[in-house]
Amino acid sequence: MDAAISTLLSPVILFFILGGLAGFARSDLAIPESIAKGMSLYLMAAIGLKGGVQVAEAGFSLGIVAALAAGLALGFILPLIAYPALRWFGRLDGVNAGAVAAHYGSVSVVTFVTGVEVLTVGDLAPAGYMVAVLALMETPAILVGLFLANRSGAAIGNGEGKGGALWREVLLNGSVVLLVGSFLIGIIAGKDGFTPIAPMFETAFRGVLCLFLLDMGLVAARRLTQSRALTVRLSVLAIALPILNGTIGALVGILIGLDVGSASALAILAASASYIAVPAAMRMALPRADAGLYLALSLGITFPFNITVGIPLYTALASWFAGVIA
Amino acid sequence: MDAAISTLLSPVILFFILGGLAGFARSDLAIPESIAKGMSLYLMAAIGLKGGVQVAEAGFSLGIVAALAAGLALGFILPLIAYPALRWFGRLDGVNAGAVAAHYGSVSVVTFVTGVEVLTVGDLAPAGYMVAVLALMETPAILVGLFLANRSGAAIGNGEGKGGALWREVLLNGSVVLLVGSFLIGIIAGKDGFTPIAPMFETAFRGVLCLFLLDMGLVAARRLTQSRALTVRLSVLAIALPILNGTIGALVGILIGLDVGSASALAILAASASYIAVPAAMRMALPRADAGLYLALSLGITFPFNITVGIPLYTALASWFAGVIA
Amino acid sequence: MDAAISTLLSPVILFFILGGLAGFARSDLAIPESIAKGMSLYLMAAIGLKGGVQVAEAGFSLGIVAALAAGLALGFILPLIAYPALRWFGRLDGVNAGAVAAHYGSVSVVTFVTGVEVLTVGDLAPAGYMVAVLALMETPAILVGLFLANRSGAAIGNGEGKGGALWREVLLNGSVVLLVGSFLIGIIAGKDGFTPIAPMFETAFRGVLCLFLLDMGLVAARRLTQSRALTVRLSVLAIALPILNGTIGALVGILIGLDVGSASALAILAASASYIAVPAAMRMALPRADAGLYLALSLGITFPFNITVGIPLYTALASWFAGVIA
Amino acid sequence: MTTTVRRRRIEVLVDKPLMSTVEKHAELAGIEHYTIFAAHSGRGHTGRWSDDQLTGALAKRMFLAVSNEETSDRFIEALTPFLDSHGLVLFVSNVEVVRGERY
Amino acid sequence: MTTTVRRRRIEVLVDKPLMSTVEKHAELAGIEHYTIFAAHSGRGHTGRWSDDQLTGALAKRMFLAVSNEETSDRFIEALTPFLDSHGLVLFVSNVEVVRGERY
Amino acid sequence: MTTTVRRRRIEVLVDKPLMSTVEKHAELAGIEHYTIFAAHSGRGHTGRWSDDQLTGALAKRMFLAVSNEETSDRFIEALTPFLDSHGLVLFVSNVEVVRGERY
Ligand SMILES: Nc1ncnc2c1ncn2[C@@H]1O[C@H](COP(=O)(O)O)[C@@H](O)[C@H]1O
Ligand SMILES: Nc1ncnc2c1ncn2[C@@H]1O[C@H](COP(=O)(O)O)[C@@H](O)[C@H]1O
Ligand SMILES: Nc1ncnc2c1ncn2[C@@H]1O[C@H](COP(=O)(O)O)[C@@H](O)[C@H]1O
Ligand code: NA
Ligand code: NA
Ligand code: NA
Repeated sequence: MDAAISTLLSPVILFFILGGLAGFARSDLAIPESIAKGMSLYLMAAIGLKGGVQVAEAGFSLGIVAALAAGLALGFILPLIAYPALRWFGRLDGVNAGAVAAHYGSVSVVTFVTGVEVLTVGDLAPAGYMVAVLALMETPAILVGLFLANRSGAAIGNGEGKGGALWREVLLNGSVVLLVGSFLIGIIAGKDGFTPIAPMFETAFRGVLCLFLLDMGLVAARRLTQSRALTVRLSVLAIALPILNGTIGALVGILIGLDVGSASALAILAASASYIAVPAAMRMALPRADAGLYLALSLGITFPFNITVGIPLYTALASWFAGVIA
Repeated sequence: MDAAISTLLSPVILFFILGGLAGFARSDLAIPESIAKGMSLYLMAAIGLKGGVQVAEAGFSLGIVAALAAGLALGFILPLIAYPALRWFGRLDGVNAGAVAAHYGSVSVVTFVTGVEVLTVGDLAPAGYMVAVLALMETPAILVGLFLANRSGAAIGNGEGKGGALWREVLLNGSVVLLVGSFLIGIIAGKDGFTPIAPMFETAFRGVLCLFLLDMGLVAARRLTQSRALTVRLSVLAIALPILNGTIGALVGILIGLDVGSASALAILAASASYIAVPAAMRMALPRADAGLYLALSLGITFPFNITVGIPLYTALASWFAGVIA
Repeated sequence: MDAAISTLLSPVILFFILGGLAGFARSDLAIPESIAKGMSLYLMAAIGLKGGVQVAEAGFSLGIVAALAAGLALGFILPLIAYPALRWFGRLDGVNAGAVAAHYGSVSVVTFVTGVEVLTVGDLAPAGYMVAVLALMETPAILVGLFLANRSGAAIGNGEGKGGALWREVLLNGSVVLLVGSFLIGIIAGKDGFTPIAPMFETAFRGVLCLFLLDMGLVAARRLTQSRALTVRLSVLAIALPILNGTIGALVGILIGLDVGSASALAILAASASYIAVPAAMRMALPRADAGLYLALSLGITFPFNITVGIPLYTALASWFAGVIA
Repeated sequence: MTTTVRRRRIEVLVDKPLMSTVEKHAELAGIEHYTIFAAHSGRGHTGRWSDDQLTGALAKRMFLAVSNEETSDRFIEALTPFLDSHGLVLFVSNVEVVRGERY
Repeated sequence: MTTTVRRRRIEVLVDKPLMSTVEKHAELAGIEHYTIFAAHSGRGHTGRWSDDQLTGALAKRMFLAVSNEETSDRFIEALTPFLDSHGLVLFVSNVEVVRGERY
Repeated sequence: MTTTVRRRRIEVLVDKPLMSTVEKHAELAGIEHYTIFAAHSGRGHTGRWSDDQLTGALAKRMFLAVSNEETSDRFIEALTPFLDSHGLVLFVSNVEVVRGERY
């Protein structure tokens, strides 16, 4: 409880809340899009590098393989849970349900980054290889979501978009490439190679995260107020799905033997919903799905929920599962 | 005198001069708009945070109330002095005189930030709560300026713009929200919460200020050369008004018992002219006023004057008043 | 050899390779243009400042004059070598040969910056005044290239563009102004003035360079794949010219008595091809020249070659010449 | 050949801080779909301007909507009082569209 | 006076991630030269949108090409099947150009 | 109904570094008011391009002015010699404006 409150009162989260309040009050506060994009790329490069350096230090372990396998499995399974909930409880058509399910099966880099910050402050720093799990979990859900949308009869873009462009979007998505690339650079460079660039990627990290979350608060509020298709039922799902997925993630993490910090990180990944890789792929493959809707759900509701309530919740669950099982 | 020269030779000011020279020579040197905007937001967040942390350290004091009240009063009174000068000496019509008066009654964040830097180097660091005074002084002059313009018969945008949008612009202006928000975050986080983000908001501060002032130099030169409505009389006022306002500010600051540093900061606020909050509000409420003109005066003349000559001048005045009164 | 491999494995170069690979694979990874431009300006300001501070420390020396004179001479002579090669071996017409020759006679700031990083790590830090040589070498080749193109009968823009705008572009080019300006500010401020802004301009430098080279890798790959006019012959020249120019530069540097580090820096300058100042000037003065072509050569081939292979090669050459002559 | 029908293309150049007025009247007049572009720079009766995101006071936007004659007339009528006070610049022209029922 | 000839101006509003479809069909139809503009924001059947570079999913582009009647008809024909599925907005109008042989 | 009059809409696609030539001739021809837009990317005879702010050499702008027939003819005439040498792309079309005396 105390931990949850101290999380809420850290500048990182307070800036997010400031952004959200400003957005709801329709203040004209706005961070230029290119700056926000730049900060987002910076955060990915930094988290990738740091994860790689940690793996270079810690060396290879069986835990890595187990975590990667678990992440991959979650990426394929979670959308299969979300889809029926979105169709029958959320009353979405097949195309939109498939598109939204893909978002919830995939992951949000910034939710992960914020979670790692919070866990590290609470002495539960997850293993460096969780960055690789993050990267691996970005794409499987896209494939499952498209499969589900197609089964429901959505001719994907008139046969267009199925081709190379879509596959490139899915597999060579910018955030995947940057995460994996920086991770590998971190492994190659190791601690010695990282030291000269550490002031940029480590010391400045939290400050940048503050400003980025300020923007995310603004964006989340805008998404929420601008969408037309948001219903109460869907809003309920945008909170229920991350709780369910986070619980599954925490449980799986503990069961495969991860430490509490890493299991919490896996829970945060499972609970988080994509807002970079998946929206771009859906726009290309399912142009008829309502982009305003899936962004309102993932960015407008799930993201703020995870940042403020979810992260401490999933951490508590992981600790509890660890206690029960031990 | 020595202090004035060492101020002029600090990299921060030299970059401003470099920008100004490049602008006048019509070099194609240009900093992307979004980068300039990003740096401006960064400076506001940083000054707000640092002010808040200082207030959290120093605790509440009666000086805060006195300074806030003085700032508020100056915000309402200064445009009432500027308006007749602009109308009769400056020969502006009522709408333009009201618009320009609002600029001189309000404040410039970057002039303040630069002033705080210079004062801090000279061991006259103003109190942290001056950031709150800065935020409070942004808006009153807008209301007074609009009142004056309206009295002169300017139908404000055909009855449009008087509504919610204008009030939102005035009260929830991005810079006010960011300054006040970061100030509050600084108070809540305190020194301990600030430490992890200090590398971003404290260590990098002066370097960013250098690059930002480089851009301001370029922008100031462009504003000055592109305006068509600038007259000698108006240019005289763009230097006389800050001197007058700065003198009033320094005197008021000393009279209400502020230390020399804080009184100098109040003088700098009074002398500075807005170039963010007020232009946006004027464009909305007084679309017939000449934006090129008010930006040429506030950004093209007053800002450079304050940065190079004004800051040391107002500091000297505040010290002198303090000596006379003590 | 070892040094060359450790250069290739430093994060700075690895990020460049990552960008190149992502670009060739047509990943949608992209750094916003304004961020890239901002980083480029930052790198120029930082290298200028640091050079100036070093000169302020080291004082004036005859080496400075010799290096400046050598740089100026190279700027005039190198395009005269490149032009016939481009015309007869490369089979370009006069206008395009002149435009490309100007690029190879001028310099690339980022190649220089990367070279200085690599040299510094290898304990061969060049003298601070090499920044002044860099600035001086930006423009002469533009004049020579235009002269060559004109001789071949290219009516420059119908008599337009010959006027003030072109001269301003050439002499007051943004990168020249920023480099020279920051260099002078560094000299004026000296070590004491630089200390407060050092966290921004020194500590963060390598980290920014990493991200900037990531973008350069993406840009280089795009230039290479989008150009239509690239031939095998021209590609050969885009590698042969920098080797030739670098060899000349290393030899000249050693002959005029520079230390190995500074001679290597002169070689790197000679070998590098401009992609900022010269393309902008050519677009203005020789609008019929193919911009896609000269950017493909300088950015798509020569830049990557220099960053990965050239820098260690020219350094080895300079060391070898120094040994032979000593 | 794909059949096309004639519709009206309305363009309005407007200061960024005044765009909400144009949008409000568009929606009142029944223009539900429109697109906005950012202008880069220009020249008007007060001289040269260019969008600096810093002050925001000089930014201009281009409002673009394609609609049928009736709706577009209603919109133009509604905007006419603001042409002078808000410094709007309004152009109308003809375009052909496929699937005319959507406009 | 400079002589001008009539050509067709084709404009297509398209989501950024779907631009490649438009470009492909332009090139197939024989439109070799075109220019693309970035839209800033707008309003459509799913409400207000504005380009945030972060998700990229809401960005829109304007494709612009001037070409002769024949080529433009071929292009419009080729795009018609995508108007609905890809949410394309397509306008055609007349322009006059100098050096008509280039278009 | 608001009365409108016919005016000419002139658009010129031009490389960023050559814009000053277009502006100079616009002002000489009597075009005092104009607006400039930034292009995002495109395709021409040398292949695909996109504006990278870094080199600046590939950036393109769209110059837009609405004016009366006489002024626009004068402007087109003045630009014709540069169409080839500067790679300008120039379109003219008809628009209707309110308050025609302003154009
Ligand atoms: N006839 C026109 N053609 C294109 N743009 C115009 C025209 N008239 C005005 N503008 C734009 O609208 C702005 C304001 O116009 P004005 O109110 O005449 O100063 C100018 O700076 C131009 O960018
Ligand atoms: N008639 C129109 N005029 C201008 N822009 C339009 C028009 N119809 C659609 N758009 C743009 O295309 C986007 C998608 O349109 P829609 O498919 O109707 O939601 C909208 O958000 C607008 O930006
Ligand atoms: N007919 C056209 N329609 C639209 N844009 C064009 C057209 N012709 C040329 N352009 C633009 O102008 C640039 C230069 O054209 P070009 O001189 O033909 O290479 C191209 O890259 C396009 O962006
Ligand atoms: Na998930
Ligand atoms: Na003031
Ligand atoms: Na060179």
